[in-house]
Amino acid sequence: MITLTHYLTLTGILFSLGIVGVLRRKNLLMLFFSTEILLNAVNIGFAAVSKYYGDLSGQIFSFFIIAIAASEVAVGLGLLVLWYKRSGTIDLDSLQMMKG
Amino acid sequence: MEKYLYVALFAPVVGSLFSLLFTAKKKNVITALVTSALLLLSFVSSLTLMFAVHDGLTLHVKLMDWISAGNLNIPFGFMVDNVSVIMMVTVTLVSSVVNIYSMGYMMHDKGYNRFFTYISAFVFAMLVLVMSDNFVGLFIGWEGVGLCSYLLIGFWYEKDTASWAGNEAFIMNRVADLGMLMGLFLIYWQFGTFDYETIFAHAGSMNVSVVATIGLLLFIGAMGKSAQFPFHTWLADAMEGPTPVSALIHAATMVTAGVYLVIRASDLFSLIPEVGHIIATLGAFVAVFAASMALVHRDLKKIIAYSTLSQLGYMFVAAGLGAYWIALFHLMTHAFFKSLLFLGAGNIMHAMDDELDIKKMGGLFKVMPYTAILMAVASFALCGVYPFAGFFSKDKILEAAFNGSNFYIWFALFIGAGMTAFYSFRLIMLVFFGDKVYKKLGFHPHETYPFVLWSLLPLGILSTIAGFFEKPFEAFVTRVLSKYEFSLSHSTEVELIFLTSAFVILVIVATIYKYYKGGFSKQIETMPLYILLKNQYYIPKLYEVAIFKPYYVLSRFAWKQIDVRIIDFSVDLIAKVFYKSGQESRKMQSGNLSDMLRWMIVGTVVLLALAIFYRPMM
Amino acid sequence: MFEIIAFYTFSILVIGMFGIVVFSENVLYAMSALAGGMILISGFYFLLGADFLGVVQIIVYTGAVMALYAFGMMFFDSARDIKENIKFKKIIYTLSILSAIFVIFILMAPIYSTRVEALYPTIHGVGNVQMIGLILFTKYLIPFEVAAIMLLAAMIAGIVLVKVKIEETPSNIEVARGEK
Amino acid sequence: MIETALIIETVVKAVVVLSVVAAMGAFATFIERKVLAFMQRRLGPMHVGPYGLLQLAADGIKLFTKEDIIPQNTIKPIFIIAPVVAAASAFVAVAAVPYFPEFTVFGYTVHPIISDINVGLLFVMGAASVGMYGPLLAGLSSANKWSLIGGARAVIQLLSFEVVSGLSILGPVMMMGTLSLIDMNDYQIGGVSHWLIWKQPLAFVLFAIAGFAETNRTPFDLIEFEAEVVSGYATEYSGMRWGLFFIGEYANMITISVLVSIIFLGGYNDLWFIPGALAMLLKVSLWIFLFLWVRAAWPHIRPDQLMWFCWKVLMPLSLINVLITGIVLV
Repeated sequence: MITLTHYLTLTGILFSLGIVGVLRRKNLLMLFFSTEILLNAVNIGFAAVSKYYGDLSGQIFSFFIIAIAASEVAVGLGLLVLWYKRSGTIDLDSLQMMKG
Repeated sequence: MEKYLYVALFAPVVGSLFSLLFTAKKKNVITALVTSALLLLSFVSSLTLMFAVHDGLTLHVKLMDWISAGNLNIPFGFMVDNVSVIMMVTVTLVSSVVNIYSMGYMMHDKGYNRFFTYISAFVFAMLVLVMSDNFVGLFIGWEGVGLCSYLLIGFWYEKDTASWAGNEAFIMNRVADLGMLMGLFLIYWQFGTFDYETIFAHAGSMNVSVVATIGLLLFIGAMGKSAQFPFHTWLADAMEGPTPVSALIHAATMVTAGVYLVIRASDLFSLIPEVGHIIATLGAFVAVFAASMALVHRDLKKIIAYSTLSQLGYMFVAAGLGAYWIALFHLMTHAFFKSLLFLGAGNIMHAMDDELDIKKMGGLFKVMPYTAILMAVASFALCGVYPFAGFFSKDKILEAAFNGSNFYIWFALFIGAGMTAFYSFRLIMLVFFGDKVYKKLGFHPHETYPFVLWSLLPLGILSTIAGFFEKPFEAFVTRVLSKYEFSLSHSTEVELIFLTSAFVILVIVATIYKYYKGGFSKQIETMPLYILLKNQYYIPKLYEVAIFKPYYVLSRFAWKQIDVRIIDFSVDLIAKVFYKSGQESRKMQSGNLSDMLRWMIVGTVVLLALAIFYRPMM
Repeated sequence: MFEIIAFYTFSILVIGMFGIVVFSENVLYAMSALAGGMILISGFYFLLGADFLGVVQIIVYTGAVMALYAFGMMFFDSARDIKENIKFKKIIYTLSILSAIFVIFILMAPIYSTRVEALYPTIHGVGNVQMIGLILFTKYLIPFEVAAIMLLAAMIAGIVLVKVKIEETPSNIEVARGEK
Repeated sequence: MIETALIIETVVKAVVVLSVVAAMGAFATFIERKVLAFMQRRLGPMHVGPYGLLQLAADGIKLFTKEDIIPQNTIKPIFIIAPVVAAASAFVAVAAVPYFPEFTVFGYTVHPIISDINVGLLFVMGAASVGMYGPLLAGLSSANKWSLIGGARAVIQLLSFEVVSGLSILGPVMMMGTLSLIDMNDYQIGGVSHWLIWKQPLAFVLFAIAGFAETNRTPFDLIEFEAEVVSGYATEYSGMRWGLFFIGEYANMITISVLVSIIFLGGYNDLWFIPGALAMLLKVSLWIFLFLWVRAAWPHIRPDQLMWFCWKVLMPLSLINVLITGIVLV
């Protein structure tokens, strides 16, 4: 029988995979990908909790997260294209203008 | 009638605030005109109040609750009674005259507008001091006049001596104020209030030793403000300020605040005649002590300053012996003739390009006769020659001393009167008569502006005739103050008056004769007594050696050892820790998104760990 | 039985896919794997009875989000292998594993709590879509509207950002590349 | 046991549907050539078999036996996967589509749908949207400019018209209150007058146009327009891989036809005297003929015209449609 623990463990694993990506990646596009992984991991968690507690709020939250992901892509990709037009690269190390 | 009180009190502060707006601007006559007009308005209001008080009115005004904390409740209250109205009239009159005089005297000064700001502020503070119906209000005014005095002494702050003198006056007053503050605390502790009426009503039922302590402590404050020994050194140095300031503050008004305090608290002091005796003794001592220093001094203004000191001593004698109305009377007449004397000295300084050495003058009568006449009048009044004002007030003090069988005090005052006569006419003779020394030195003296002279006229008249108001004055103020009963027989009184007057006139004549003949020889300046007097009994030296030097060493030690080594070091250490840690942690801010994310995750991990492992104490 | 098999299959596949996304040198691999992972995640939703969520997952994530990324990739010409300068690998992995352990620990916490009560319980016999519609348009109406506005704003922002014309002066590029 | 039966039934249905759709897709290519030929006053394929009927088999054999070329510099795994994705997504889409009414075989009731999920319509659209990954991945992995441009065009076109088709279908969905295709079919059970086309004519037109675009049919066939981008994303493909793209495209065409029939044209309900199954076949055939007819009759449009048409004409219209539907319903 698959319990909530299974799903939450899966969520945790996926989330940490996302974190690895976020930390490891230097390509901005890949960074976005990793962010999507994080969001999806959380989504699974929400859906699972929703199922096992018989409460639909979890699914609603997932919808909102999906909406946020969509907005993030629209704006993020726009910025990325802009940056690429300016600098000709999407390497993260090119973004160092805020050096302390 | 209340509105007159408000006008009298707040007209100066309005003038002060008005001219404050111009302090950073160029010289503007309008400030002087406005402040003069407002001071005159204040004077007129005070006069109106005086007539009202004469008709039996006593005003009590509570402006607002000022301090309310726990049991402590201090209203912002004012009182106009027979004593304070006399002070109000005196203060506003003299200050009006001085203000108008200053329009001429300060004509070419850079700080023209600033000067009038200070003067009006001083008048306001003085009025608060005089009119307050409780000790805290008095103390506020007390400190206010102290502040204005400091500002005005150091008016020419570019000069080292002026700023030094300002600081000296301020610090000396602070030292004495400590005594006063302690007195106030004691009052509150014992009486639970600061209100005059309550305190005086209950003073009789208090332990005498407590009242004596309070009286002594208050007197210490009075000593500081009135420059009594040993706090006297600041007054002579205060002459660094502009001359009108010396006339107003350091002769006529502020320095008499100490006397006023004793008079105001007369109900308290009359319970403790022993303390009064101490006051009188000290006053007699200062009267002679200061006069002796005036004998040999060559500085025009300092002579008058020492004269002021000695006259303050007279007032304290009267106040200490319980003759409060006489003290107040002398205070008032003294205010008239001493400010006149100072303002005349100001004219001379003006004419002599700020030269103060009287040995360098001489024969000025020809150039500035009106000033000479006014100063002669003032000198006669000071010496107590009939029919001038001083005769009535000063001789009354001598009588009072004799009356209390305090013959040594009387004798001291008697000698002091002789000295007064000598130094006054030494000054007159050296300045206005004799050889025209100034010509050799290349001065071109001239009489001052007519309106300035006209402004001095009221003071001259009052110096002459004020004495004739003795009886009405006594009747007026003794409604509030206790009466002083003379137990001398009429013949003794007449004999005393005759003796004193004769002595004074003799001295005057002798002085005039001596100086007419060419004065003393140079030899006298090598006499030990002369040198002792010239050096003011070495008291400033003593202060320097006994107080300044050790304090300087102590301060230096505190600076070098405690401040730099310990406090600065610890403060620097804190700063350095932050600086270094900032320098180190700056590397975190590489501006690289990866690094930022890494730190973010570190933070997340820490927070998660906290959420898991931290259990708040239940 | 069926559920267990499906769960483990999907889990392994999704973890594998996302692993490719995270560790692959090739952006195209990563993108394809991510798209595949998204579709597979919708499988979890179907398993959990959240049909609507599953379909939305496919349409929005796979159909729109990933397509946009792919389109962006065409812009950047980054289909080829990219060199990434990765430092402090140990720190990265330590941090990730630590956070994973902690997150799992925290996520497991509700299991021990019996106090949780459903605010919007599922009603038997009513379809998933209807239920979601019911809740979305009653309790969550305002968040829903806000999300709609947010999406609109994001869309406009995206269009405006991409349309911005940049004067490509050499200094501009140098600054951007951090050469100055 | 029921579970096992269900699995067996599902597998059988899947195999049947897969093979039938694949066969229909293949057959559609033959039909297309023939119809186009007749419209252009030609004969079309005539040599292989009677009326060239076996041309279909010949093409199949040719595609299967052709050399499988994978050019250099391609990203191999993606290059290989891309056509599979294209075909698979097209076939997955049909999983939630019903074709015929229920019928009984040997006392066992068969539902002619592989999986009756209650969000069937959305599922079909989702699967169709996944279909864009075929061209996309092909274009990205081919290491060829024409491929890349073709892929980009595919993505843009599919993304844009998905919006239109989704919005246009919203009106009918609001009226019927369901996302299940079976329920939609049942909604129109009362005959021709109950067809949704009469209630949602604008939605019908919009969905049809969007359908043309999503299947890359003329006049929106910019993706593979030879004069501009050679063969688009399929430039580097040959043999069976190319064939998979081809089959996927035709399977999509069939799916769209079925969808239009079910949503707007009364579905598999009995039509006058014609039984439901046959009626459905007729409708789908009609639609496929329409696809071909348009291809023969219309020139194709420029890419900018396409986008303009999509975002400035179709999308506002579909929004207005939704709005009007909402007002009418309320």
